[in-house]
Amino acid sequence: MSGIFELAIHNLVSPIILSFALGLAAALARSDLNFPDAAAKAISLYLLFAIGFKGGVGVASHGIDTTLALTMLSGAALSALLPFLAFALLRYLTNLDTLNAAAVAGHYGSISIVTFVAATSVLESQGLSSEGYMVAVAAIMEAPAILSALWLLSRSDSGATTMDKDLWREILLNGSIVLLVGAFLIGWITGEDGLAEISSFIVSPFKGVLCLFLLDMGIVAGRGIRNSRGSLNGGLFAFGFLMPVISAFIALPVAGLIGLSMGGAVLFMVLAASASYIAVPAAMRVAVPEADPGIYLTLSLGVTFPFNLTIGIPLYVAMAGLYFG
Amino acid sequence: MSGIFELAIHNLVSPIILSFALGLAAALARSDLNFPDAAAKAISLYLLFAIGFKGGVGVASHGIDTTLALTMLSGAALSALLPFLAFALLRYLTNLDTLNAAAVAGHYGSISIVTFVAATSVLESQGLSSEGYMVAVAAIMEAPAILSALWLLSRSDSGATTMDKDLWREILLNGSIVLLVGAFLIGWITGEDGLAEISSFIVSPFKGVLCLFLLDMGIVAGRGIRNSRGSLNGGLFAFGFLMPVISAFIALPVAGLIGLSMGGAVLFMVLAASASYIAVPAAMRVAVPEADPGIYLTLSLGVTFPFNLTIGIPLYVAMAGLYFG
Amino acid sequence: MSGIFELAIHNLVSPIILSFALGLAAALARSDLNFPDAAAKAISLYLLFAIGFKGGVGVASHGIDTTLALTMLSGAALSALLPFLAFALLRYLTNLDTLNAAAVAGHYGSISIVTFVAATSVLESQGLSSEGYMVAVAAIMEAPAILSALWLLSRSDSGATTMDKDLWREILLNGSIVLLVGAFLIGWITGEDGLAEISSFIVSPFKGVLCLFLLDMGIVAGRGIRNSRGSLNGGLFAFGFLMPVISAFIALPVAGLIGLSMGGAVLFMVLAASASYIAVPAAMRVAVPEADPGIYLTLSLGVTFPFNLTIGIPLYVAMAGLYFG
Amino acid sequence: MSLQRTAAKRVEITIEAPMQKRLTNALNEAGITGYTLLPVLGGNGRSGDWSREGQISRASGMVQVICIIREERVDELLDAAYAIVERHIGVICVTDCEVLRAERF
Amino acid sequence: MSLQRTAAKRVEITIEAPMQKRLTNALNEAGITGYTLLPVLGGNGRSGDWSREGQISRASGMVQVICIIREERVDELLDAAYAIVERHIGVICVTDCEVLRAERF
Amino acid sequence: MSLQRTAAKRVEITIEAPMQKRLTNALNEAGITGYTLLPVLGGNGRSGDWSREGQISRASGMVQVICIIREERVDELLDAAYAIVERHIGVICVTDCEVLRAERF
Ligand SMILES: Nc1ncnc2c1ncn2[C@@H]1O[C@H](COP(=O)(O)O)[C@@H](O)[C@H]1O
Ligand SMILES: Nc1ncnc2c1ncn2[C@@H]1O[C@H](COP(=O)(O)O)[C@@H](O)[C@H]1O
Ligand SMILES: Nc1ncnc2c1ncn2[C@@H]1O[C@H](COP(=O)(O)O)[C@@H](O)[C@H]1O
Ligand code: NA
Ligand code: NA
Ligand code: NA
Repeated sequence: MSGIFELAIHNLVSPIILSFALGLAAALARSDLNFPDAAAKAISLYLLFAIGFKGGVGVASHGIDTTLALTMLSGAALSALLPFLAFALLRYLTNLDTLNAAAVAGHYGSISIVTFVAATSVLESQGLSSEGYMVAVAAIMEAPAILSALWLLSRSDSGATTMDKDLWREILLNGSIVLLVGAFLIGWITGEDGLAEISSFIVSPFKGVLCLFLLDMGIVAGRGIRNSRGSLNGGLFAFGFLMPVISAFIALPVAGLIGLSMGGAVLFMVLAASASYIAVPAAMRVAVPEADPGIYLTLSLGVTFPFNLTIGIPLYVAMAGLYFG
Repeated sequence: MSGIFELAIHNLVSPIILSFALGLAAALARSDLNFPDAAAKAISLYLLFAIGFKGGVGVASHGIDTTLALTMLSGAALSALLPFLAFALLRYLTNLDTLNAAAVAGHYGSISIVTFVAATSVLESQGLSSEGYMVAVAAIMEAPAILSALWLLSRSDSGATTMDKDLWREILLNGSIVLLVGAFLIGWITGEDGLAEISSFIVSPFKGVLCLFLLDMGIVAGRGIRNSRGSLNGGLFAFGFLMPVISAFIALPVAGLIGLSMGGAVLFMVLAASASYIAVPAAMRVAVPEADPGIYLTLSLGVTFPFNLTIGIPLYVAMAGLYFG
Repeated sequence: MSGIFELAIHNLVSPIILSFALGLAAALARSDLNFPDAAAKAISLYLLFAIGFKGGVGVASHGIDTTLALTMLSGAALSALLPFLAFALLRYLTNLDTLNAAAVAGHYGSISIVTFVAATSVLESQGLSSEGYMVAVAAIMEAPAILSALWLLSRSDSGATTMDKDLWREILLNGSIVLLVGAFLIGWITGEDGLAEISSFIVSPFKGVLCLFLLDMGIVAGRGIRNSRGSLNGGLFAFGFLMPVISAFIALPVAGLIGLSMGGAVLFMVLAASASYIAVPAAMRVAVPEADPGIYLTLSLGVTFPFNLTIGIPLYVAMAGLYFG
Repeated sequence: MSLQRTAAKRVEITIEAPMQKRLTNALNEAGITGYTLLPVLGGNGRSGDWSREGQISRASGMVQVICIIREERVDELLDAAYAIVERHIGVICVTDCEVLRAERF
Repeated sequence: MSLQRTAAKRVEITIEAPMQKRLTNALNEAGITGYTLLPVLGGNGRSGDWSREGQISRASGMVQVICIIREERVDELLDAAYAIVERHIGVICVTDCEVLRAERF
Repeated sequence: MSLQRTAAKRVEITIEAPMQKRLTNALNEAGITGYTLLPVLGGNGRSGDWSREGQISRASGMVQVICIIREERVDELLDAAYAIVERHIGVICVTDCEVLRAERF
């Protein structure tokens, strides 16, 4: 067990986490430190491109193993099913109305790519390898949760929106997914040769860029927390910590059954455990404008994201260690 | 001949071209993937600085050979004369009015620095070296074509604008030229020592940055194509493919006569073959607002640019190979 | 003595200085070359993060020596006292009214982090090492000068603003200070291990990024000079050159007494000699809107900054050389 | 001689960014094809305050759609816009104005 | 049936960026909680011209605060705003307008 | 006591970015030295739609020039502006407004 704490501590004093903490602290202290939105967006494009590309190269060099299709399927299924669990848990733990509960639930089925990226960094520093196609699994897990949330909403009597064609396009062709999948394909096609050409752009400076990005995420999360004082209560906080752990706990045996490596299993757990703060909120604003972003954004970005970053990831590594060990 | 195809294929599966294709596909599929304009501009500043600097270092280390002045002169002459050829070809192939034909013609005399940059990448991967001062030649070829276009316009009866002082300044001191030439001079002055200081910024990550830039170019080109459906017809498409090949065909013997190396000749051909989509459109908006950007921008950015990137450059390498071989 | 000139020349032909000169020339020639403000801000965040982090790592590896507290104290004292000297000098050399003189004086007590960064680059290329905590000294020297300026203002009869709570927060928690100090702490905590993880982001490309930043600074300075023709007279120019030299001259023996290394002494002199163009102008806009930014910004950014960059730094190195030699 | 000015209306719609495309589509369908989009830095309203810096997500952020239109078409425009904006946060504000080149509107 | 429109005022305050927070705080204190911030690229006035590009410093740059408000509260707003803007450069401009959903203002 | 407000005009000119300098120069020459530039994200008009994202080129993109001016000088302003805008795409819109500190305009 002491391994968990050691790993957690080691994880906590990495530049990545500390950068997030710095951003958080700056925002809570109401410093005017901030990133221009164009810079934040540019960095996120870089991260998506790099992580997608490296995933594709991974597949190119290690080949597609038989578990690929299974992982994809299970990922999609988890993304679609976890919202139901989240919804039930929210109804039990909190007094959210159907509308807000469904909106929050959608976030927890979907994924956070930055948490995924941070987890790959931790795996690397642990010397654990993972399947390159986990990136593609991440991409496939973004959308199904949104459908489940909309289904939950349609059952409530509050006249929630039915899906329109535009919303479909926005969900399936949203920039993050397209870039992630596209870069994955480019990495797959060009393989190690392609990587060699651009690795001093997408590999060497990667962690440093991630630090700056997490600094910005910290600022954003801190402002969210500051602005939403009052909209989160104890029950919601409990949900924000419990739900990821439960999701990871469910994902672990699935990963084991599919036959993922230990590294792959950790990433799969992280995908299950992380909550969306990009694709799903955008869809929810359109589909359920009545739901309060102060709840779902703060919960996923201000509570679950930092939890996963600091405690969650080392915990999932430890859980996988026990399972695989 | 099979060399061309091999090179073309090899060229096509490079991360650079695939990134462009990804952007194009995303835009055509109406994904919301896009780059903040500040990021796109920052990347283009980086590319101009890097390519200019490296060109200057090239001159510093290999010295100015006697062909420099000749290449400059021939470049300027080509830039000034190609618009007349383009204008004639347009009148023959299409039903454009004088105004639009002159505006388009101006674009094809001028140059595309990104095509130039992509060509230097291809040369590098082929192990072909080239004269460092080709960057300066690129700079000198930007403006003369604009004058020719304005002259063509002044002959039409449509009351086109005469040059005013502001337009002159804008053309000659436009940011791209100033940065390219300035960085060239800095590279020249500081030489290999200067390069050593900053090469891990302007050399190592260069290709990766280029990928992201071409991704954005693909998005822009794709949107242009989508928006301009209808304004381009078969004749215009034919022009967009033919004109660069003809220009390259003319530039090749010129390069040979001047005494450029094979690599230099390829770059010279690429400059002749590429069409402007930054400096010239800006000048045309001011001087001939009646001309339709939907035609000239789409043609240069949506047709000729991708053509050069994918088929053109390998073709010009092959042509130069036959000539020099 | 010839060493100064050699160093000055060597300094002048570095890519960093030449980039600044290029920006300056472009702006003076009224080229439209410019950086998107988001890009300029992003670069400055990068520089602050990198310089802070490296400073912290320096402290982690060499330990806190006994001079740390002394340097901090002396830095704060210098920052607080130099404005009085500047004020007196301005009253003697120029005909500025109290309001503007106090505003200008505040700038010269505070510091310019970019000048500091440029000086570290020069030290590096000279093989001179310096104390890592000089970064923290830089941070501590930002604010005291503002208080002195406000005190000077409060004594004038012009109804200057008293400090309000918001202004306090803005000064002490302004983004630059928070990021610099935060990154310093992160570097300190994570030490050489942390640096190893992200050095290909914050160390290798650093100088190249600095070139682009100084290019932009050159543009900004050039525009400032162009726009403010008329508001600066001979006396002000003289002040802009004299004040930094005097400050450095005062700082040198202080550094010697404290026991700083020669490199540290140079940085201390540079801090004393440099003038703020970020934190102080912002505070002055709020506290003394009647003072003219055309004077204080142009003086600090258009006169003293280039002076320090080109002549000042080599001069201070030479002065320190004589003192320590 | 002074230029001919014609009375018109200036409609300013402040709307969430994810709804912008839907709004302009609705305007296009209603035959209203002239408008200008302005970026919005931040704001405050019944649903709290926000600022563009500090948005990780497309979900937040607003834009302004400015539409200059002949008086007799304002109701059409407002109907089309209102159908989109109805359930969403944001503000619609109509001002009298005069335009040159009236044939364009 | 056309939508109900109600007369209101649109107040547009162009103000230096470092003063923005103070202005919106003053508005909030005066009970005025609806406004929108627009970025400003540049401008020209008695204190010369400036542009966002070419600003190294938070010290310069301006923003626009747009506040749509019921007619009877305009004076309150102007008083609150004027106290902040008084010593500073910038412009305050008030326009008649009409709003939908008047209960919001 | 409420602040003194004076009637004025607010002229909003939406114009292509490459023409901005020419427009403001023309305004300066006509003695009109107060204006504010706003960025424009995108728009739609007779010449089709465009958006700032997806512009590789300075050739496209628009800005808004907002000029608050005394009523008696509006015609001067419009004449100066119209000479520049005439052959170009874009829109000019004039609104009645009131200003504080009227001596500035
Ligand atoms: N009275 C107002 N004047 C100007 N803008 C407003 C006003 N009320 C709301 N807004 C804008 O509309 C957004 C949403 O407002 P609300 O629907 O009240 O939450 C705010 O963030 C502001 O940008
Ligand atoms: N007449 C005006 N119309 C529109 N904006 C103005 C006007 N006068 C000043 N401004 C804006 O207010 C800023 C400061 O003006 P001033 O206080 O005159 O220096 C300018 O940079 C413009 O952005
Ligand atoms: N009716 C309108 N209302 C607001 N902006 C307009 C209108 N018509 C045109 N514009 C703006 O002016 C630009 C050029 O319009 P046009 O000259 O019609 O092509 C458009 O892209 C819009 O930004
Ligand atoms: Na999840
Ligand atoms: Na050409
Ligand atoms: Na100083």
